[in-house]
Amino acid sequence: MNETIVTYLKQFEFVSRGYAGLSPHMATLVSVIIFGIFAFVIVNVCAIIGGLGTYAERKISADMQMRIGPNRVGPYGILQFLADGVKMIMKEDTVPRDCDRFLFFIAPFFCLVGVFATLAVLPFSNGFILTDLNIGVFYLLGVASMVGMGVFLGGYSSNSKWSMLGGMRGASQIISYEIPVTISILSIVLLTGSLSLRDMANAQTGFPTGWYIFHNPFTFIGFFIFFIGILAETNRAPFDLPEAESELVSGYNTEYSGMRFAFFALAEYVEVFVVCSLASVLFLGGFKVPFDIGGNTIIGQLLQVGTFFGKAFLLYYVVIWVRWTLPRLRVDQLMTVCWKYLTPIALFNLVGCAFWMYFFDGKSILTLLLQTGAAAAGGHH
Amino acid sequence: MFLKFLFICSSLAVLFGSLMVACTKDIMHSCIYLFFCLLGVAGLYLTLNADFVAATQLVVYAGGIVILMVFATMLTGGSAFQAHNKFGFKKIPMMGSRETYIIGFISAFLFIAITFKLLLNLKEGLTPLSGQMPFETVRIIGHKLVTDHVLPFEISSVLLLGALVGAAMIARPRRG
Amino acid sequence: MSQNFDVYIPVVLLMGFAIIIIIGALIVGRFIRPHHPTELKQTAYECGELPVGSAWSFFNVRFYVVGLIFIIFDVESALMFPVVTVFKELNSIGKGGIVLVEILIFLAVLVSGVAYCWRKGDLDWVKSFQNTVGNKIKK
Amino acid sequence: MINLYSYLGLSFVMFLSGIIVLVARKNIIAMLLGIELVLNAAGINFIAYTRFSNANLDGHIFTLFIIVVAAAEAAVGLAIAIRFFQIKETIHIDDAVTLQG
Amino acid sequence: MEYSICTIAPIVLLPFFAFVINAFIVKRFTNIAVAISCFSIFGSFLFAARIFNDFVFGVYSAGFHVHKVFTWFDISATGLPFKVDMGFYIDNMSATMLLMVTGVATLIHVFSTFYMHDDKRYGRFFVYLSLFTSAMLGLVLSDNLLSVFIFWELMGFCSYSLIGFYYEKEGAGDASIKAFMTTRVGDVFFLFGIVILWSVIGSVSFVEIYKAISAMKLQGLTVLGFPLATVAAASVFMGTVGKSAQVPLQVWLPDAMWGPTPCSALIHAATMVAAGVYLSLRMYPLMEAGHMMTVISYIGAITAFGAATIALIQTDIKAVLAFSTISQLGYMVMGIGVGAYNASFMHLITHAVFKACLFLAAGSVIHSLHDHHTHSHVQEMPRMGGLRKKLPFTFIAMMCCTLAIAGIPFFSGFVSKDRILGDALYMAMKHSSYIPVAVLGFGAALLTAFYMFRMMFLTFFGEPRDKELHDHCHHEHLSWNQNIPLLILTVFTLGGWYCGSIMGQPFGKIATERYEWFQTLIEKPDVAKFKDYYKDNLIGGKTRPSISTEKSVYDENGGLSEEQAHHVHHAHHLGAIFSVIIAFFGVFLAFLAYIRKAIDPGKIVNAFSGWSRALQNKYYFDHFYKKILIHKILLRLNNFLAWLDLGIYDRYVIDGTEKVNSYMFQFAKWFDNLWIDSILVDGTGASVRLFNVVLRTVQSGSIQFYFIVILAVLTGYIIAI
Repeated sequence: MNETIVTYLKQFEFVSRGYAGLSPHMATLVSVIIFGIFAFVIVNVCAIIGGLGTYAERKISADMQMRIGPNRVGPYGILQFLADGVKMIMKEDTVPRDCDRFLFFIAPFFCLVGVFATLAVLPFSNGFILTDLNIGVFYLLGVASMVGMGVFLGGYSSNSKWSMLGGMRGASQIISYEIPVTISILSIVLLTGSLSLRDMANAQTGFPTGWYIFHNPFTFIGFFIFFIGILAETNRAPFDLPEAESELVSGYNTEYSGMRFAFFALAEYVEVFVVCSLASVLFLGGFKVPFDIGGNTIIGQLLQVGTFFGKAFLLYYVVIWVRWTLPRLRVDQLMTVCWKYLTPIALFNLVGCAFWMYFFDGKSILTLLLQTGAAAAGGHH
Repeated sequence: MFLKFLFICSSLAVLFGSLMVACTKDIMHSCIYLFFCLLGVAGLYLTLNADFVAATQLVVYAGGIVILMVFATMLTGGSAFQAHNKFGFKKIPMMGSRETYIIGFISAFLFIAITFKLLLNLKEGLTPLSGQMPFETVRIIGHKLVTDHVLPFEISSVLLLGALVGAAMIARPRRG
Repeated sequence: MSQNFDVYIPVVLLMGFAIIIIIGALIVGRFIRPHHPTELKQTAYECGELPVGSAWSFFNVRFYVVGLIFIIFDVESALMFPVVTVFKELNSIGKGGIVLVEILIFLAVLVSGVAYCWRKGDLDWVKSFQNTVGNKIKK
Repeated sequence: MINLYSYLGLSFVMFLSGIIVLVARKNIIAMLLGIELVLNAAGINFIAYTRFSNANLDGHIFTLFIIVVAAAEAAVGLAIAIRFFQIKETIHIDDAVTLQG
Repeated sequence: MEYSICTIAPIVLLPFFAFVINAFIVKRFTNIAVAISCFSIFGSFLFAARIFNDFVFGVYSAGFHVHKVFTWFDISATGLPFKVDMGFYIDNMSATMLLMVTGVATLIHVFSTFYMHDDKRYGRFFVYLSLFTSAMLGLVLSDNLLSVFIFWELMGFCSYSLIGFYYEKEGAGDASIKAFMTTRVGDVFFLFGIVILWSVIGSVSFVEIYKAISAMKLQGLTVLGFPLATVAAASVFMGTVGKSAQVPLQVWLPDAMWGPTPCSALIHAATMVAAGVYLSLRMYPLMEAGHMMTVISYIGAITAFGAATIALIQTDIKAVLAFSTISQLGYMVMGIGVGAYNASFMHLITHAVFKACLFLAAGSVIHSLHDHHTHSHVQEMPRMGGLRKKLPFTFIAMMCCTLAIAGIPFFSGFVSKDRILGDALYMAMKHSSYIPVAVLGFGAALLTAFYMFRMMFLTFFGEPRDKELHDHCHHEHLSWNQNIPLLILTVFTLGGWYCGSIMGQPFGKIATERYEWFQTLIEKPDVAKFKDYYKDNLIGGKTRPSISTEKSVYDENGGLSEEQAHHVHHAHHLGAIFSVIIAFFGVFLAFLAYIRKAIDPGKIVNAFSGWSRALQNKYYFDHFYKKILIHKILLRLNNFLAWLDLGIYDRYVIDGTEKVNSYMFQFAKWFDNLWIDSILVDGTGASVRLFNVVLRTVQSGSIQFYFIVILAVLTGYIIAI
């Protein structure tokens, strides 16, 4: 059955008692309000994470380049993103004369709607999921594919050559890299037997030994394919060709200014967070805490949320790290990497996982090693 | 209540989108309206308890087909291409531009009205089965795909193969 | 019944939030941001040059071929999802082998198509690029 | 109240506009959009009948295959349109009259 | 034991896929294609071996079978009660048959890599072999007459292609057409039989037919005054006659030797001709219901004896084997006729093994004798002799097989043939009408021993008669694809594999129980057991042990009462003693004639010159068909029709018409000038031009216009209904 935050809250007696006295319509209304509160919280948290992402990016890059980075606004410059936001909203909103106004207006919606809708299924903890759809990861893929459309439309509608090139590149890159990502996810679905993200996290354990990344050799390779894929899907370096500033000015959002530009940037940074947390859920155990400390209590949930965010931020750090370490790929190399390396390997992984399931009945490689070890030891006695 | 809300939103998207596809001049805008329309269809599928099909609709249509459409639009001159009537009234009276809409509407309406009248005759046993539907459709679809419907499943891969090879051959840039 | 559909409320809510944020920010911004359009400001930025012609005309078929292969794989993955989901269940009742064979056949057929495209050079960005350049020069 | 006829009505409108697009618009790609509309209308009908008549999910599977076919059809159709454009430098449907008697 | 589609279907599909793949790659990658063929058939062999193991050494009893079906088509909605379920039907008999076919075919594939290696169409041969094997296996696994018929025809086609494999030679082409046309005669009857059965039963499945027979559905029905069961049984049996080369349709088999020797081994000895007998065995209840037993036994006996006599004077080594094949097939059919179901099937298996071995050995001999003058291989026995030293392994193999076919104790042929003869003797003791059958059967046994040993002596013993040929023949070495298949087959010519007793009869037994698997497990289909029978679904559903899974125990009396069993045993003992004596006598005669030269065969031939000429011409069957049936009857019919056409029709009708015409012409000329030219022709032109304008407009080439027309027509159509 689909778990939502409301069904989780109904475990507590006062909530369920309160629900019992409501008419169905009122119950729905109350649910909407509860959902609204939590969704609002999550959206804000993620927006702040996205904002902090820009800050982190600048700070980490500064660190790597032996600079100081933003340090004026707030302690260690941590409020820089707020200042940027305020600056953005104060900027003039120019719209190119020759652009397609309708599409120019609508393009940011695609990006932001697509990214925000993915937040609905992220399992922050065992109970704290907005909604645990049983087609969770598939839904996430579907909604996230709207971003590609937004990028393309942003590039197209500006009627500028750089934007157009960036948009085309962006769209084709996003859709191309969706394939290895999807196939890597398929192999995890194969191991879990469910599409729900919470089930996937729950099928793993708190210790790295139980994570899917160490489940078998195929998932180990699969994690790296997934990670490379999400880098490209979020237009992060070394795959930031759609916004390659040395070639395309700023890529698909060249003509956007002020708040409209801010939405693209926000969408991008939130998406990075979303895919990082997705990677952590699929491969790194998600919200699982070692020994399941805290259990199902509030403390436990908070610990799980902490673990979740910790893993996601770790990956976020790696993403930024990669950006400032690796040079950008050429566009032909980009396509070669996707279609000639990642996709065949991902398909091979999928088949390999299926065989693994078939022959070893879904046991992880560590379990198998331990079993053989135990058997061998038993044989000597 | 939420069901109704979802239904109303989706149906508005469907109605608006599909009518705008027909009525917009700019092909790129048509694609976007088609996108809305398809999103609405996905919403309708959700209200009909078909969550997996709805997600497939999103993944394939929203993420795939529409993008392909806009790519193809770009490759064929984009919105710069303005459709105008080449034959004009004289040769074939039916192919005028405004008249086309009128005649198209009338003939289509007639055809569809009659077809749907036939469909509506299938009334028996059409009470909504509330609560009886299995909610986890993806599992049932999976089971069906590997047992009863395994042949269409395999053949669809052949269809996709044909589409891939054929389309790649047609669209491939050629020498000379 | 209605309880079941409640799971979709956050989806709609989040989409609504996104739309509200954009529209709200734009409306709020309208009151505080300056608005002084000039002719030059409103032209597309092309590194300081005045733009020549429309941007909406020149594109290469290779983008389409990429989209094409993508959509085939997209559909393939959409069909694979339910099958893969039930694989574990069926494997536990001993029908894993037949499903495995089905998956293999399905993938093999598709992979043969991709292999064809690979062989024919549809996956090579540079090669098809050279071809088209050659075309243009010959013309 | 939402019943079968609401869905049938919606698919009616979708089908109608699909047919109108097919008949009236001159752009080949626009006609392909019309075909997508028609296919989706059929899909809605399938799902609606599945929901309102019987409990087995064959309709869902049929719709799934409709989507598959639509994808294949769009891929090939658009490829043909692009090729046509490369040859004739236009995608006006009235230029595709090689079979004229 | 669970049987799923995955464990049954590969038996047919492996060779079939090999055929499909090889058909494409054989030109480029001949060796790979050959390897694919060989390994695919070996794969089928493994699957078949598993099934055989389950059925024979598993826990199954005689009646057990596995039946998996899916509906191929069902047109019962249209009012015709016709529903065809395709499926697999495996019982002990088909399990044994499967093992035999796959095993023999595997060895023949291996041998072919030796025999055909230098042929220019080396690869294509294997393509045909694969298709043929898969068709044969499909036939064995079929659960209904229609799919039997499909595979039957497929085998006919393969046989046609393989007989005409060397199509440059004129004889090969003619022989292939002859084989095809002759079997076609039988097939037409067979199809007719299928249609008759369907019209009554509404299904062509074996199980449904058994059901109908047990429910007495066929009784009281007649076709043109004959009882329906008899007509159906006779028609189906005609299929057997055609395929298994029985009198009077036996003429194609000797000519089939134009094909390469391995294909003769596979098709015209081991498997395809056995298909006819197999069909008769499957349809045994129908034959019984149609009271066809006497006719069948007579046809079998005449074939057995007649073919044996012809074989006496053949000089071509393959021809001798061909006629011995016909003769042995006659034994099997005779066995069916006298009710020796078990023994008949056993003879099918044993014969397949030793006949395949004999043909392969003959192939080995032929291959090693190469005439350097004509650049061809030698098949004529008068040019052989003394090959024993040169070809030791081939000699061993051939000797064992000859012993087997001659019916010498301890060898498989004795066990099976002797049981058929024993039953024939028993029937003859019961009904005097069977006496000629028994006499012909024993006579044929004598002749078989004689001509087989004649062949052996002429080929391997004595002095080489063609010195040059003999010297050119290389000494044989043991090689994996030349001798090993022969020796493997040789091992299975021993009687102990099929029967636990020394003599094949209930006396002199050394072991019973498990060694008597053949007699225990293969029994006549008991139609009463099929009364309330339902089928399993192909996919999914469980295999239901339909009758029982308890292992049958060996019953010496075969279910008969003590007294009856005594009579039967008595007859059998008598028959065994007779046949042993007769076999040794035949061998002794051959020894006298060809080793000791005590009897001069030439003298005997001169003494019976009329007979000998008749034998040379194969009892004038070919003459009859060619001279009388074709020249006298069909050609006369042709001439008569030609006479009707040329003499009557032309002279009177045509010439008379001409006269009338010349008068008409005057009138017509006038009419033509005025009416046709000026009014109709010009008018038509004008109207065409008029329509042209309309049609050009309609045929605009514009898709959208067409679309509107389609919509309009559909709308009109829907309104109309």
